[in-house]
Amino acid sequence: METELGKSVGDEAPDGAHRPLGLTDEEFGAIVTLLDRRPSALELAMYSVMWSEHCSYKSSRVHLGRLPSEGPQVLVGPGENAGVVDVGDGLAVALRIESHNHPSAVEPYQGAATGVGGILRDVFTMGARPIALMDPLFVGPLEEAHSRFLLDGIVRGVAGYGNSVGVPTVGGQITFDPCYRGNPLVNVFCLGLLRQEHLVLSAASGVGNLAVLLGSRTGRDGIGGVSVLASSELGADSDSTKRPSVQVGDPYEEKRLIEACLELLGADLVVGIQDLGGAGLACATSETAAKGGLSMDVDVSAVPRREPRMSAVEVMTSESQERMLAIVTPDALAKLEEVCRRFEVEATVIGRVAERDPDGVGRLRIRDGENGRLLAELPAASLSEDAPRYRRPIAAPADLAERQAAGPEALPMPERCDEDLLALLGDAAWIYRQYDHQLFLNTVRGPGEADAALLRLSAPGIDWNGKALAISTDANPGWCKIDPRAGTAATVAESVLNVSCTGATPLALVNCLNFGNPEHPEVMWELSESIDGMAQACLALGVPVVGGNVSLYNASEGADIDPTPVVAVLGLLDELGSAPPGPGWRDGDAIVLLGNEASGLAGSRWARQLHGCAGGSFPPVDLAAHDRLCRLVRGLVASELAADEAQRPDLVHGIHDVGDGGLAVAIVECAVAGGAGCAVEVFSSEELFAEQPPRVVLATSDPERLLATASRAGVAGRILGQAGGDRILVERTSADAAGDSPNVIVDLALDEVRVAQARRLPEALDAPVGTA
Amino acid sequence: MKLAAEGAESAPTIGILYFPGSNCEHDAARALEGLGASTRLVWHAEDDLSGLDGLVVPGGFAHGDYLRPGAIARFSPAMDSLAGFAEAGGPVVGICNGFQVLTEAGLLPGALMRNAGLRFLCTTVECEVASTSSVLTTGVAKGRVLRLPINHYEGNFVCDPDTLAALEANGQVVLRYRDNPNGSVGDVAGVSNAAGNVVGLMPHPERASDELLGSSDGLPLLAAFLRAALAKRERAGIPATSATARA
Amino acid sequence: MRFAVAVEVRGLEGIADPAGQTIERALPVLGFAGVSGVHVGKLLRFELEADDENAARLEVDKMCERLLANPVIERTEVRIEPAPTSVAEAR
Amino acid sequence: MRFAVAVEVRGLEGIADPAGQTIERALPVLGFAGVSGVHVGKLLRFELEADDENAARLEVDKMCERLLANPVIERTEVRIEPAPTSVAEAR
Ligand SMILES: Nc1ncnc2c1ncn2[C@@H]1O[C@H](COP(=O)(O)OP(=O)(O)O)[C@@H](O)[C@H]1O
Ligand SMILES: [Mg+2]
Repeated sequence: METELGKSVGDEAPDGAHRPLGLTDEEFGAIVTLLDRRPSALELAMYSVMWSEHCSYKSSRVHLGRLPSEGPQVLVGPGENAGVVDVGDGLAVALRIESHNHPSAVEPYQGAATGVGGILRDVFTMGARPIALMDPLFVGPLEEAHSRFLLDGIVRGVAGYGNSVGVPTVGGQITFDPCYRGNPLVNVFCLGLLRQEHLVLSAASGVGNLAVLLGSRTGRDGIGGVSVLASSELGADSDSTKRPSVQVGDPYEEKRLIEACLELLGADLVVGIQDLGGAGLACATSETAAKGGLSMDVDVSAVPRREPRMSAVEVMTSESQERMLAIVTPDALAKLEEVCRRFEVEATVIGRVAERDPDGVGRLRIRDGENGRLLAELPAASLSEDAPRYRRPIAAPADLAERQAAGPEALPMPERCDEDLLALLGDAAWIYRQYDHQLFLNTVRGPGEADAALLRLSAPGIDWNGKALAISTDANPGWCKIDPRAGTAATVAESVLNVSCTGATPLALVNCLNFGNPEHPEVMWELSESIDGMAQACLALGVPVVGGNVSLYNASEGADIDPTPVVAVLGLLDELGSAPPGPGWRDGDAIVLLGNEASGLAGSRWARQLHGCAGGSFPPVDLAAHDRLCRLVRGLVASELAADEAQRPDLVHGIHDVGDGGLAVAIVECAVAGGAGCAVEVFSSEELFAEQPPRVVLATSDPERLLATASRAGVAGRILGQAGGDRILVERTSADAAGDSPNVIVDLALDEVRVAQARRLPEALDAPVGTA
Repeated sequence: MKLAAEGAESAPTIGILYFPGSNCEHDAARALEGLGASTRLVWHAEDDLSGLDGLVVPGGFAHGDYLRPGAIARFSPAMDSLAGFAEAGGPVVGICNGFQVLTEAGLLPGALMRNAGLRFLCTTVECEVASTSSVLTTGVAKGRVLRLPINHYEGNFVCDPDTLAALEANGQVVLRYRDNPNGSVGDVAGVSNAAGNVVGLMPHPERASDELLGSSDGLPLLAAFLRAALAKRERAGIPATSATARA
Repeated sequence: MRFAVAVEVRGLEGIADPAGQTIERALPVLGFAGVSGVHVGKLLRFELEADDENAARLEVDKMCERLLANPVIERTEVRIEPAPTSVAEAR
Repeated sequence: MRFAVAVEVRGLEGIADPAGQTIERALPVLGFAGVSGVHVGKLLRFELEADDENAARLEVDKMCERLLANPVIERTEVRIEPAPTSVAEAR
């Protein structure tokens, strides 16, 4: 090796070449020290993409270790492409969530589409068949044309890719807020099912094994996407300067790739496999080699290209979509090629796994031609493991005390809340009707039908075993803006509750941490606080974090977005004998509220959306009490789903969590879903719009029994009123001191709220859309 | 609703033709097997359909739907064999993308264009059985309303007015939307060929095959299809085999 | 000989063109006046190796008939030119 | 004055064109040989009322930028001709 090390490796990168690539002078210095020479142009390009924020997590890594990631059910925790969780019967679920924010800001359709493509690859690379997607979305106000243009394109993109690739999108979330105006967030969650014996990791093992590139040809698209687009702020000129970073997705190629890879993995034809995402081949070759602790020789000239005259730098850093890198034994190559031919997937040997060098280091060597010129030679692990880790300065916002003092307590609460309530209504049906949410015949509760999506635990080739999976994605930037720690804990609490409302037991959580510019100490404070809040809630509620993704530099027009940690909680239901109760209630049902009493309007949508108030002090969730609530609800619902009908208590007819929009929005949703109005009593108008702590509304025929059960479980609760009629009627029990204001605070026709809820998105979005 | 419950001696074997990009083939198989049928997945490059009593062309995005849905798929070897099977009176049903493939192949009249609303639509709609002279609807009450999921971007059925009039007159309009979701002429949700043995429909009966999924209204359609397949088998004089043989 | 071929595929007269209508409705909203009769079609471009222009045209006509358009709803218009060498190389 | 406008919208050089690639791969199997470099784009046709051709072109360029294409992945090519009266009438 000495011979090659000291000698010329490619053309030396010119002076200062690192800066436009996004590397600092210090980072460049570290590369020189690490290599003990100046890097070649290709080496520099590879370090620049691999050491980008997007790939290296250089600002967040030091904090992520605080998240609990262990549990007996965890088969693969953070660090691989997806987390993997044991769901019994020799089966496992792979899950992951990722962002595709900046590409979606620049080209909403393709940005969202390729986001879907990327998360699918993370899941099937583990050997799992992707069976569900979810898409939490965050855009600017619906009143603004550009936001509508972005949302329209994003939804079309998710639909265009997800539907066509043949994976149902079973839920998601939509948040409108001015902070996302120029920087929408597109997070995509994917869940896959596998037999545990087919679990494959990405390590390249076995000296002499071959590295085979599968899928699309490599083009010039997305070059430097991770360093140029995902690791810096979008400037005003973003759409002109960042063009080359946008890629076009091909769901048809991905579909064939999924089928081919699953067949290869099922037949044990590959020893390791890794998807090509950010940083393309540079990332996939170095990571597989590093994980295997070996060297790898890559012939860049062997990579099939879509365009003529591509340089080695372009080929190694291109982010062309729909590609995978498989490690196979030479014996298995012919069989692999046969499978790929059948699915019309291109397969090309581009490298070979080699011994570690005599100095004990596994190196990645890139040549132009099998015995051609050496263009790069670097310690494979150095691209990921030696990436810089920053303990960036952290500081609470200077105006924190001021903001906490400016709470919603002084905001004017109208005597009649009808208008406020109507203004908070909305319905995501316009979005999820554009998504296939039924494929695979698993969707027992789809979007809009329950607090979490509920799927039969089955997939093509895996027969249904009577169990079900529940998934909920949640985020509430309004809460996190006020208090990132307590707000994130409350987000986790809500998500666990959502899953519990379908009777399922939470097994694992994955997260996507969308924050602003990490070079701002306030943003690092938000991130650090949020991680601590997540850790607290996950520990208290018994849910390990098995994977995640961090998206920083989400800012536009110089302003950071509000902290937006998104969580996805997976739950398992052992016995699905019937569909679980949805939010709807029946005429004559008693309406019961479970959970601790409401605690103020800070962070509520009422305060934020109707009054622009993002201040106050956010009431932390009593996690022990919340855990009792979740367990109670889980038990109540699960017993309604018993396979043996005679064992179902028929106690819970309907169930819905109280979250975003508070009790007001929750009761309207129950009424619309059940087709029956209600008459309820609350303590005060504030209680109607308060969102904390997460609570549950249940419809039952036997409220006394329900409350007795709750009381035994240590859960507070009370009867709110009764379902029935065609109006939504809310009275308050505590009239004002003088006793002369009316007690009725809401009186609306069910039809009116139904229309108000249904028409908001279609009215805004089915009108002509322009980019203006 | 098992065939056995309806007194069938043996179960038909249904071939499910799939192309690169198809995605509902497993669902179709699952729903048909739930009714007691045997199924065999037939890759588009195969041309041997022997032993099959009925054929399903399932939903999905054959060849990515690039160019036009079904435009490339119709050239597959399996489609040549399917045409022969249909010619001989064998029961064939195309669901969603399968409907598009059958119209492109000229086995069914008309064409399917983009939804009038220019958006993909995944929702459950009500359809009325408009004719009982097709392999999908024999024995199902005319006028019966079924709740069936739709899932398409290109389900807007078009044909010229003369063709539509002829289809209506011949009882070839099999299913009609009650509240037209996509702009189809005459509210057509499904049509058959003149003989009634080839049917195409945009709704997905296999997605309405279990109350757990919200509707089981697709079962009467699938059961009718299996009865037709069984009748074909008996016409061909093939001895009854057990329902367990599954490729 | 190489030919540069352009095939325009558009809706038959009388077939609804909602994409065109949507654009037509959107334009005035964005402040563009005086636009009418918007139609959206497909344009396929490719290169074809053939003996001469006549042979090329025959081949393309066959492609249109069998593949590129659905005659129930679409019609095609074909343009054929000798391929500029530079373009052929760039691909 | 009325002008007949045709706007071709196609992918930028270097941007993947999955539809074109899929068709290109399928053609030999369908019996069409010698085809390469397939690209699929959109062709918009409409009529525009404008003072003169220059004004028409300016207007169409603005439309392309704001509505008809996303310059991040697409480029446009515009052709403008005086509208034949017959066509205008036929619409
Ligand atoms: N972007 C989206 N994609 C798919 N489904 C969505 C999306 N946004 C919302 N939904 C679905 O719409 C329903 C209502 O959403 P939301 O109001 O956020 O739920 P919640 O009741 O938890 O407040 C949920 O079932 C959710 O999964
Ligand atoms: Mg929720």
